Amino acid sequence: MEETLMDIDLKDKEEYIVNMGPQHPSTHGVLRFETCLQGEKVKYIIPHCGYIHRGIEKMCEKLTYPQLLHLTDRMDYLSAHINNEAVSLCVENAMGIEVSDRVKYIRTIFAELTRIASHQLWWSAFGMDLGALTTFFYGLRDREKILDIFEETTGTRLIQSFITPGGLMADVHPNFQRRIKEFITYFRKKLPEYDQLLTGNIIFRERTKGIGVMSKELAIDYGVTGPSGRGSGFHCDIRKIAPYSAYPFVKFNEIIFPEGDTYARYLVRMKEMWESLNVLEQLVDNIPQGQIMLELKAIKAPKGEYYQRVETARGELGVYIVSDGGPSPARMKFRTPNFSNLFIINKIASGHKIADLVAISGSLDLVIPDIDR
Amino acid sequence: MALLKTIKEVGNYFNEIYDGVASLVRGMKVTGGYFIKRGQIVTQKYPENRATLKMFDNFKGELQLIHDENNQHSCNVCNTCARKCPNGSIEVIYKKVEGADGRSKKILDKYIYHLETCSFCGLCVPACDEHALRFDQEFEHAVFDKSKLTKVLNKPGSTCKVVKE
Amino acid sequence: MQTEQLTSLITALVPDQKPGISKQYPEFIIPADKVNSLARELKNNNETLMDYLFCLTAVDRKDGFHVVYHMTSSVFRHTLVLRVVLADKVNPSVPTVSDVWRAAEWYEREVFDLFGIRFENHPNLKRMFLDDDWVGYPLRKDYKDSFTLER
Amino acid sequence: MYDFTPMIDSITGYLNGVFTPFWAGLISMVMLGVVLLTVYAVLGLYLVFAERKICARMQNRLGPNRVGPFGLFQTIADLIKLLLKELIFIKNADNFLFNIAPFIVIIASIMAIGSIPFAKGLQAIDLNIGVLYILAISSMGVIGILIAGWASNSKYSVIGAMRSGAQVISYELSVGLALLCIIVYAGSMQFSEIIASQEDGWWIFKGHIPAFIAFVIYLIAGTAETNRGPFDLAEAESELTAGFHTEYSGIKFAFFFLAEYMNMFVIAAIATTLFLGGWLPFHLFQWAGFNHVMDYIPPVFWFFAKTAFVIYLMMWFKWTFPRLRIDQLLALEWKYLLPINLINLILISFLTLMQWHF
Repeated sequence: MEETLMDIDLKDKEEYIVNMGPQHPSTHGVLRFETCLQGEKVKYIIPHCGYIHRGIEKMCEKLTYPQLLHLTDRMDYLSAHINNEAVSLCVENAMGIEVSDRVKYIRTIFAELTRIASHQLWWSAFGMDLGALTTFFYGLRDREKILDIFEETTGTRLIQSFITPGGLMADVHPNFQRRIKEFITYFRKKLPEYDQLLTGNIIFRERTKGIGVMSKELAIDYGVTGPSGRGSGFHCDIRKIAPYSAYPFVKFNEIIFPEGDTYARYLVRMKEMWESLNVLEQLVDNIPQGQIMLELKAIKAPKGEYYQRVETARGELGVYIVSDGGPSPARMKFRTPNFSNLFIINKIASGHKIADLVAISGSLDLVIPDIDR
Repeated sequence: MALLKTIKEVGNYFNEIYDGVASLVRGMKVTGGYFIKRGQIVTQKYPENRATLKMFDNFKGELQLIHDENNQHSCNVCNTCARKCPNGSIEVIYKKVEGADGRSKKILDKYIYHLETCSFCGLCVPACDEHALRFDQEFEHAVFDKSKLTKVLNKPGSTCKVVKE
Repeated sequence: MQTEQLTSLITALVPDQKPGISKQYPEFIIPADKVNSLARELKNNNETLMDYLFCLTAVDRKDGFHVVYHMTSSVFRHTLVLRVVLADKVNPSVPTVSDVWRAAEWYEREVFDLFGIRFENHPNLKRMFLDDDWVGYPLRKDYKDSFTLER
Repeated sequence: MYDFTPMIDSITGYLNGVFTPFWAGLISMVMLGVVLLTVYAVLGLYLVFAERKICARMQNRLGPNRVGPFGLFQTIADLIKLLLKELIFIKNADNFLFNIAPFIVIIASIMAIGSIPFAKGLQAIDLNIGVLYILAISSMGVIGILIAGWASNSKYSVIGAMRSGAQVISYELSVGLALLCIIVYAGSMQFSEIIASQEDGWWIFKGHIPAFIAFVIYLIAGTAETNRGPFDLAEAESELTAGFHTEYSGIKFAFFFLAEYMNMFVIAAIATTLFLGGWLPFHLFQWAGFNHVMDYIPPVFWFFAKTAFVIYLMMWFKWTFPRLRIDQLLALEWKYLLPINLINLILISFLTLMQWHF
């Protein structure tokens, strides 16, 4: 294809290649950008992944459905709850069971909390990518509140393995609702501070506006989803397209910005935090009573193939289960959002400066274990 | 007209500068505010606050075989926890002894827990019908020797509360 | 577009299609050599506009490798699954669709890496996660690793 | 009241009485060197400590608190650690240049300290072209940075060094022009005379708005010249890992680190001397009582308090703002600072000609 630079043999060319990664502060993990520079300008980028490939899909073939859940936590570790939910929904669909409304509400609350926590961490790291070091501490400070809510109920902070096929591992802690309400009021006060510190800042706006423009067509063609895709005007919110769990019961807006630049992707995430707070507010007081865990004899998906799409904090997560009817899947495929989001980077960052490459890769919000699986 | 345009452009130039400086000052107000305000520090002095540091009740520390005051646990060697474990972190080693009625029965010899492979998924605890397991509050897992992470959970000399027939 | 219309459309394009396995989405099993032309038609047809390929993967089944294409339209929101069965397990190959959807370029690389299915005319078919000198294709059922998972 | 001139004079007088002029000069030079180096090291270390504490407070943290009370000895412990660390020699690097670069950087900043007036008479050398000397010496540091980047045989280092070169050369202009404003007001380049001209009021107050603009521009350009704050493109850890000093380890890295902080001190000290009245106490109009109380506070304290204020401002910038991109950095200089500065200079010349300043 005419635009692909991947097949150029680089060895016999005098190119100024800089390896960003596998250990580099801006790649947030073990990812390598083979970056060809011309002065400060980036000519092209070849992403190399696989440094943290663990073969999760292969491992899943040997584990039962409840067991393999703990592996999904470790893909996109910032959306652990949502990954769990995806697998659980897929298995439940396969078995033809439906969980109680209480479970649905709690799952959605957890998912939205996860989304906020993920966006907070992204905001922190994005600020740091751009050189505003203080954002990192403010973001993590507020994320701590969410992690405390998680820890109180699930016992762990980052990778919870809390949502399982058939329901939840345990009921929520009595303090759960009170703490979430406290968090909502707390975070509503802190979010404008985020805007004052970074969003409005002239240096920040200059650094992000018009940088890394991704058109809607490009986003669809490359399969860029989540906030990155919505920043290009691509309506790809699975919560709206194919509502699951408690999303049919709540009112929320899909955040769309048509500009497609780094600033738009930034704004989508900032607005999504507000929107998630609204969703939480609608749900938290209305958790119905119900069964926490369905009494299932055995968790076995009947023979067949099942696909479940959910919206994680980074985009569309697809879980594809091929079952032979046994307790473990014959083939498990995770269509992870970061995998698709990564490869757009050569397209949108070529021709910009090195500093812009950092900003763009930060705005795509990549989580490397999710790419490699 | 041209003059007007020039004036407008010059005005824009200074407006831009003003906006930029104002946005910078807004940001500095946030950080400066935290610098001045008292009681904003969120970090803790960790080893000093060990005495007051309390984990949440549900906290998943290390796996623990519950022993009561008589040094009795309730593991009946059904091996469910070991089968549920996705990582093979639990090994239940039993020995056969002659019961009072002359029938041989299994009793727990060693309950081995590999902390180094445990992923804290929490499948083992609800799996136990005898409620013999729980997660304790221990969070200081670090050791200098990897072999220390393999733990024997039943205390020496402990006996089983319920004896499987 | 409804399932019936899709069925008739695909039947018109590929007469030897077979209905698929999954009940969740409309699914068609098509011969390998028709994949590229059918994909192009589905993407460019104004009634289907399947512009968003959200999943491309392979499955190792008894009757051969299945290459599964999940696609949807960002305009009409209808979803379609195409399936290609490659009976040749030793040297499986299928035409690429990466010239239709750019996203496929990396999905296909991943499938090549883990299943060893060759995608003809792919611009850059290389190992993606594993080393270039890795022997074998891990996601195949007959893959023997030097160590097995402890269970 | 707190005049150090007699003390210095008596020491030189004593030395001249005991030794021949050659030896007297040599001994006084050695004494000066020892004093300056000690001041340099202590100041540098405690600036690092101050920065860590200040940024910690801004970020809701405690900052260093382990070594000594409030972590006061933390940076000393760090220095000992850096002294004991291995010096890594790099294959295919230009070893001579690689080794000499940190010395160039640190010597430049030590030399700059020499002409800073800490109090009346407490100044190593009071050149009649003091401002020019400082400008010349402080821009020497960039040569060290360029050499370090070039000799490291690392791609990150080269990019960092080139950025630093472009940056310092551009911002030197604004620093010079901003200082020129005050030189025009004061009519002298000698630090002692500039301070003497502020006896009746600091230039930032009596120089009207142009002096304030010059001060702000000087602060921005000065921050840029020290490769700090939002202008730390030469180091830019999210882009270039550590920029020009990526390959340095141990004490050579410590030299770069110390020099950065001391450059910040030098910039702040010059700002203090030229704009904020140097070691002069704070006086308010005709309030004789108040002014008298202020006079009792020693000038060294005044000097360091004002310098600390400017340094605090620079740290505040660094921990609030995102980093600029290289083209924006240059655009800021050439499109905003330089034109404003030039207009400002004309204004000031006019004000001075008309004798409109107080």
